[in-house]
Amino acid sequence: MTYHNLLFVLAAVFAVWAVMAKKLLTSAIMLASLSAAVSLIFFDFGAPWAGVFELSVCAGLITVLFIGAVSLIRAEEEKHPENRTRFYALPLAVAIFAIAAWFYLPAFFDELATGRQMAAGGGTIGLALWDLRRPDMLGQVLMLAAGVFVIKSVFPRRTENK
Amino acid sequence: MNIILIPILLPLLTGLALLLISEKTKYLKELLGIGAAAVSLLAAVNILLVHPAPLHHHWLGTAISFTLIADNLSAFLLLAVSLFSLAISVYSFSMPNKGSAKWFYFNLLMTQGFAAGAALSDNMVAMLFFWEGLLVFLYTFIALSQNTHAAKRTAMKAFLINAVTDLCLLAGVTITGYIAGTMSMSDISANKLTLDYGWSLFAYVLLLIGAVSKAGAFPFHTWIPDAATDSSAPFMAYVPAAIDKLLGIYFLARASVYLFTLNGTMQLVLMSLGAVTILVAVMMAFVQKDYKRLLSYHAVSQTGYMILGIGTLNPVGIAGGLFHMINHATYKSCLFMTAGSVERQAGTGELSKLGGLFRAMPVTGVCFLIAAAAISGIAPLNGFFSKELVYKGTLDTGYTVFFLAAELGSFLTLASFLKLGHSVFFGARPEGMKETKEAPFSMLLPMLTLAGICVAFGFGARFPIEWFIAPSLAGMNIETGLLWGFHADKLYFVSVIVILAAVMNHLFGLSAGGGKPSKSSDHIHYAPVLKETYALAERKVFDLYEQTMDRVVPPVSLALFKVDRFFDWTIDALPGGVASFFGGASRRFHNGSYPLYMALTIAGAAVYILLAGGLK
Amino acid sequence: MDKGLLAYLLIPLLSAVIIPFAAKNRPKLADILANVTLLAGLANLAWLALRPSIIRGEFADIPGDGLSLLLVAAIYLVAFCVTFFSAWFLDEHLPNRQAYYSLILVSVAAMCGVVTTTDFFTLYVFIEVLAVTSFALITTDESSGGIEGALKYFFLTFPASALIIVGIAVMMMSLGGLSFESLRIFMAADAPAGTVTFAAALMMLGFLIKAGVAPFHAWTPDAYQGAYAPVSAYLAGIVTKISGVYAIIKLATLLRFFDGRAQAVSEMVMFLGMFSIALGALAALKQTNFKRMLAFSSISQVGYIVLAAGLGTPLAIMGAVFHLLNHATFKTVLFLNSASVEKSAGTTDMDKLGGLEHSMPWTSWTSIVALLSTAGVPPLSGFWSKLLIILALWESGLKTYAVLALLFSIVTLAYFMMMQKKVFFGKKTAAAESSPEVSAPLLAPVVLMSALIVALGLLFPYFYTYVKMVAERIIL
Amino acid sequence: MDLPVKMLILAVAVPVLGAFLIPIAARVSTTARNAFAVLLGLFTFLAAASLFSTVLGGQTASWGLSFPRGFDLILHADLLSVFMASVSAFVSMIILIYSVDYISHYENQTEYYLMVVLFLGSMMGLVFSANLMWMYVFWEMTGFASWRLVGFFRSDRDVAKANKTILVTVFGALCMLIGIIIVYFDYGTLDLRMLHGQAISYAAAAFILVGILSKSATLPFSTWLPDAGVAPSTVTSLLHAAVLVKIGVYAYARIFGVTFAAPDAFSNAVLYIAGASALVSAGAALIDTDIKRIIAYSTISQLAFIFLGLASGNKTAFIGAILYILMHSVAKGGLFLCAGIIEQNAHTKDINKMGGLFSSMPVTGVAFALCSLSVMGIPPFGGFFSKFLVFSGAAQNGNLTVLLMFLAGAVMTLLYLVRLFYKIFLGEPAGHNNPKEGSFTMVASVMALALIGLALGALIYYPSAYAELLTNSLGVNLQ
Amino acid sequence: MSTFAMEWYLIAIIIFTGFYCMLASRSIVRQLIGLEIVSKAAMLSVISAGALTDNLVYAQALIITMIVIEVVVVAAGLALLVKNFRLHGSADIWKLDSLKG
Repeated sequence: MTYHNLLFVLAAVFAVWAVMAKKLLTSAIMLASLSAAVSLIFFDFGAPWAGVFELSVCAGLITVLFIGAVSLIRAEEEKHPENRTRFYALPLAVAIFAIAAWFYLPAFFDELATGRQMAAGGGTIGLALWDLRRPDMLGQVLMLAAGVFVIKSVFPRRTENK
Repeated sequence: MNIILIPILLPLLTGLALLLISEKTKYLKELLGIGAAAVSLLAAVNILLVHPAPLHHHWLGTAISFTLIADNLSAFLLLAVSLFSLAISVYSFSMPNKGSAKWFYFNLLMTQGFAAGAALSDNMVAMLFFWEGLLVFLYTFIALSQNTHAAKRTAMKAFLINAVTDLCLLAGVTITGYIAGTMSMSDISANKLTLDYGWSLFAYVLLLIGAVSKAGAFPFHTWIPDAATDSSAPFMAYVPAAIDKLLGIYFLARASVYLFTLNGTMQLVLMSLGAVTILVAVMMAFVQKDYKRLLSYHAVSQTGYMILGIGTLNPVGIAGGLFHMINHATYKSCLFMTAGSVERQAGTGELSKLGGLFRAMPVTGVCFLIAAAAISGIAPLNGFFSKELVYKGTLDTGYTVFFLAAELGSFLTLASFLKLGHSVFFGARPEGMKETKEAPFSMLLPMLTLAGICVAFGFGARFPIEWFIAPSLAGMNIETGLLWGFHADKLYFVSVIVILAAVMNHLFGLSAGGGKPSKSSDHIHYAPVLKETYALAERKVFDLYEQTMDRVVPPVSLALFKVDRFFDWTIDALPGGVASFFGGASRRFHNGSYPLYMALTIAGAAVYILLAGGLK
Repeated sequence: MDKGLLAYLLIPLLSAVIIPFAAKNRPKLADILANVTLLAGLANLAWLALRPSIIRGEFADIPGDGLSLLLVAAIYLVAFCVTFFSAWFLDEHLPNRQAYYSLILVSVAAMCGVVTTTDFFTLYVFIEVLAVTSFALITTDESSGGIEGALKYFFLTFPASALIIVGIAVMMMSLGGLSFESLRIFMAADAPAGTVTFAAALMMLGFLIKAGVAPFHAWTPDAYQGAYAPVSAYLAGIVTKISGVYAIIKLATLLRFFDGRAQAVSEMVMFLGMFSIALGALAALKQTNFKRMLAFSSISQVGYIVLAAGLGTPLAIMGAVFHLLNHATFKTVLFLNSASVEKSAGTTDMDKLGGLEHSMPWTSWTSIVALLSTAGVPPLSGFWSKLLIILALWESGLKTYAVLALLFSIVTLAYFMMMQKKVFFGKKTAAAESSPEVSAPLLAPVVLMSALIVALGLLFPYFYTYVKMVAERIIL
Repeated sequence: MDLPVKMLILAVAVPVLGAFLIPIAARVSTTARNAFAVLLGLFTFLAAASLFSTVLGGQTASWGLSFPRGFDLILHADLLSVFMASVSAFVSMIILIYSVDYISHYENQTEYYLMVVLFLGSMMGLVFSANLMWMYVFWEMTGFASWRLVGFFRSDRDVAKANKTILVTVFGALCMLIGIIIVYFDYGTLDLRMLHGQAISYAAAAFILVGILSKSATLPFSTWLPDAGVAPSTVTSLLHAAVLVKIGVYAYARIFGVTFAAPDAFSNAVLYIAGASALVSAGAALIDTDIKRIIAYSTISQLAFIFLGLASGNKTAFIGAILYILMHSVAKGGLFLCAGIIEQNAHTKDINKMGGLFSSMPVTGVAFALCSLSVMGIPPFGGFFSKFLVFSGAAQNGNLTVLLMFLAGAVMTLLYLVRLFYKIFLGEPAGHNNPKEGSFTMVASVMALALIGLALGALIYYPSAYAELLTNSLGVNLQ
Repeated sequence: MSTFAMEWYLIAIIIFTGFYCMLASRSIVRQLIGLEIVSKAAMLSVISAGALTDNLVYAQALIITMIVIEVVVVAAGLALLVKNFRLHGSADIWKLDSLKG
């Protein structure tokens, strides 16, 4: 079990914790921890740009959004807490899945790995984004515009009603 | 234009022309009708004498042509048809109870034209065309003769019975035409069919049904007595008494003699049919209390003799059958005419209300006496000779039982006419009929003519046989000498016995019935067993038509209707139900539950990956 | 990415960004801007299409594979119909009017991106954009149904994104690239294709979920029923078709289903297609809500396209593309009709409607044209596309599928007849008396689309030539 | 393009396209619309009839429009199609004339005229199509028009029946499409002229037969026809008598009579199906009490006779069937139109509530009687000859069971028609106030049909010679 | 077993956890968290595949785009959540069953 794999296990543990946490706030924080673990994995893979983005955006921005939303609904959530039996079953389910999958998933993934096509590698992230994935940049722009309009649409400025 | 067309086209065209004439014109319609009938009769005589060339015309496609041939049999038949048409036309001139004069003459002329066509057609399809065409006019004739619902109902009954049997005839014709390879009767007679195998037997039986039904034999006769009550005397004198008998027996003879070679079994069938018809109808006739109704049962009964005669399959019997056909038409028309006269003059046809009219209506009375004697087979009138031939033919076959049945029929015929004659023309005249006068001349003339023919064909029985019947049966090598004149024979003896028995019976009946002639049949009517049987017959239990309509048609059609509903269910309710089931199941499934949907999606995805992802 | 078509993507985006600023205080300006933008695009397309050679039926100089152009035209057409309809339909005081048009324009841009892209990841990106705009569009009128539909749409289609990403990861690994071309070349070669097929199967699964193919259809009726009325038409008519069905067709052609390289996937897709046809049709039979019934109908029709795509022969692809186009026309008409009914009668509950043809003849007749086309009644366009699909199935020996697909047309007809009986075709009722025909501008797009249905049917040889050209180019 | 080809195209195009101009004419005035519709009918009839000169001269006229994959639209006028087109167009024209008065009492008249003319046009297209696919296309178009027309009165029940009508017939049509597809893949073409004389597989024949049976309302798909009697009488007349149910018969004649050599076992199966249909529907006609349903059942029963003629496999029967189509169209059209007059004036369709109507509506009564006689097959009406030839052919086929079934069917035909006539026109009046005779054009239309039935009997040589020429020159596999 | 297989095995477990969360949870927030978990796992698969084929730069380019998408998606989801909460006063997705049939 290498450090590398340990990070993956950590991520899995955070994921399970995020699901099982009693309070939504804990869940949100565990999700942030998961993001942090993922960004550590990125760094470990030698993908610093992805790691930085992950850390700042996912562990940061998204967590803030989550906490904001959670605080909005917390009162109601505490009034009607969820039946948690299903979540207590999660470790058991994960264990069963893990054991069942152990027998053929790794073998299957090995088979996948043997069919790989090595790439040339190299280049910088900027060039990769700009030269190879230029349409994606357009997509990002569209996505951001869409995000703005979604928020505008869902939370319209009400003047007449007031 | 071929003269052969005149007896067909002239009445038809005149009939159609009549429809255009206003109902208000006096005598024009009648005169037109009589004129057309007279010209047709002349043409018929001409045809009989010269035998004009056959007429061929393209008709139903190229395979079936319209062919008219005047051979001996058909020319003879045509003559008879034309004669009776003329007689009835003249008779009806002043007959009031015939419905609208325009429609009466229209029906009469159309019937005449179609009957003439049926007689002359050589092609079976053409014959069928004319034959079935008569149906329409049969219906209108009855339906328009009286303005009552009963008339309509009887018209429907007559129409349906004849239409159904005509359909049988149609099927028979198609099969005959198919197995013979031709529709031409003259071609088939050159190479007659046998009853060896199923199809030809089937075909003959179908033809037989068509023919005997037209002739009005048992069990297809039941509309005739009804029509006697619900329609006019001229109609009865014309259609059931004359035209239908002529055509029916004509075609029976055609089929049995010219188209098919019959075998012993079929002989037995025909003779049995004849004997049963004779007895059943005459038993009914005997107890009737209405002038026309009594006559109508006799019209049925006499058919039995003809069928019996033809059923013997020997030349004597067949000749007798044909002779009886023409004789019967003569005297039965005459009798119905007397009935019409009496009805017109006395105002009723009920026997119990009539009596002693001979003095008031001597000519009618004489005609009645002659015709009644003829029908009863009293020598030397025509009925006697034809019946003798039938008897002789029957005896020749060796089936004495049919002979006895026929003689019994003769006995009852005479007995019933004694009753009828006594009731109407003799005895005491009722109070209301003191003023009754003789019928007008236009009615007497045809009666007298027909009575005259009865006498003439009696004394001169050789002439009709020599002129008409023997040539018609030319192929059969009849020893014509046997066919006419008086021969010393035990049959005379038998007939005398029958006459005596009938007179005795009448006298006994009179005394039993309290001296009232109209009740002179009561001792038989109310005899044990017979009483119940008659009661049943009164309730129409033996009426094939009524029984079928009441007992067979409703359940069968209801069953078929249920089948129809079943199929309706299979194409309507069943698919609807199945669709509803699935639709309802789907509605219950799509219950809006998010976890269900999520589980479905994830489970579906898992199954998909396992099956399609190569994840072995 | 096809640069010739980039303008169709960028101009709506630009317009979408401008609208909130320009129309800040003049809500009507948003209508005008959106419509003008789309109309300009349509005019440009018309100008392209009206060249003599195109009119003669020679499509040699059509750029790219021809499919992108065709679908761009369809996108613009449907979007224009919807915006034009919306301009008169929207409530005067709808607070998010500007955002509504911006979202539509963004989604038009995203759809143009989807149909013009040549790379799986880019495809994914645009599909996500499309999904995000759809969530917001559904809730435009802030009704409870809209929110519910949007949330179900959001969460039930999300697994698709993850699966597509995993598929992309596997494909990147086993193919060394993510462009369509590389997959096409790989599949045409004779190399063992196991891992690539796995990747494609995952992506295909994602697209199947996005397309609402049974058993992943559960979100479809809820989203369409809950959605704001014109948005239903937009979603059913084009959005989900582009985000899911188009991708399925594209993937099917790239995987060369017709030569059996990816048989397990092909068979699975065909089975799911058939399953959708059956499930959608049967479920629609007992619906009482007009829009929900149309949603199930949409599932059923998507089934036809997916069935054909799963078969993947050139003829089947022609049928699928043609049916996709037809589906866009007739489903738009029907959903816009339902919107008209909703506006006029105030409800889409069919049990409360009846005899509307007396007061709304245009709506009634256009719905008849559209439903007949859906049910495949000749000579309307739906008939020809279904016929091509069934011929393709039969040609490949899949006679059971062909017969079943054909016979489910009768179920289609049955539920539409039920709808006609309940909504339009009948005696004048109180509901009909109180619901007058909607105004002419609301009818115009519906009538235009109906005319197109008839025209596509009657000009079948012309479109056949085009679609054949498309099939040849994208398969070979 | 020479004249016959032009007429051929016009015979199809004018009604199909003209139908859609009727709403525009309706904007001008009601009279203009009615006149326009009648003119369309008249023109169609004349155009179709003008082709007689071509086909009788041994020529055919063809016109094609290329469609991909061999689905070319081919219009082809030969003896059979011209005959069928003329008969349908003629009866439709009469119906349009009759409609001018009849329909003027109701709403939705414009749609009515549109649909009737569209129906007529589709029928023209159907009979002139020499390509199975286009036959199917026009087939469905007629189904659509009939759907609107059956639901004309718009009550829930009407619309339910209309839906039943279209669903049953479209189901059949889809089955037929499967059959067509089988043929397409067997021979690579759907051009009937090229398929002439080929053998057809059982599967294809069976599937096509399902379509035919459903359209011509034969067991087990028969009951939509009586249910469709909720439509206006003109429509039932148009649908039932003249055109719609004849589509199936025509398709049978076209596909199995003059194109493919149908297998014997297949023809035998058709005979039994038709026999059962004749009996079952005749039985139902004796039970039902709704005048239009009875006539509809009668139609089902009579169609079975046409199938008997077509499937018997010999020329006599085939000629008979062709004549039967003609005679039945005229007579049954007349019956339905009479029923329309009665229904409209007596305000009921229940025959138990009629009775004794003859005195107040004599002309209708006479026309009804004459048409009934023609249907029964009583001479001198044309129906006699067709029935005779059909029976004759059945006898040649040598199948006694079938012959007996049809004999029973013919007997029941007599029974239910006589019952119907008796109950309506004679019988005891049952609580009605002697309804008036119909308007002049309506009565004239029915009388015209009745007299045409009579004239066809008198001039039987011409139609029968035509049918024989048709059979001899086109028939396949007929003895 | 290679590292790669191990990585992907764990990724599968994380995905399983995420889906389990979406299946079991009533709260829309947890739904979103499950969704986030799944997409994290998907990102890990991309980077792992990139690393395996020596294509990390390309993979990073994809991941950056994916992160942008993720943010917007989560923002949209939360917006819907808030709107739903304002409308119904609850964040329970299981209660949303008014659209059915």
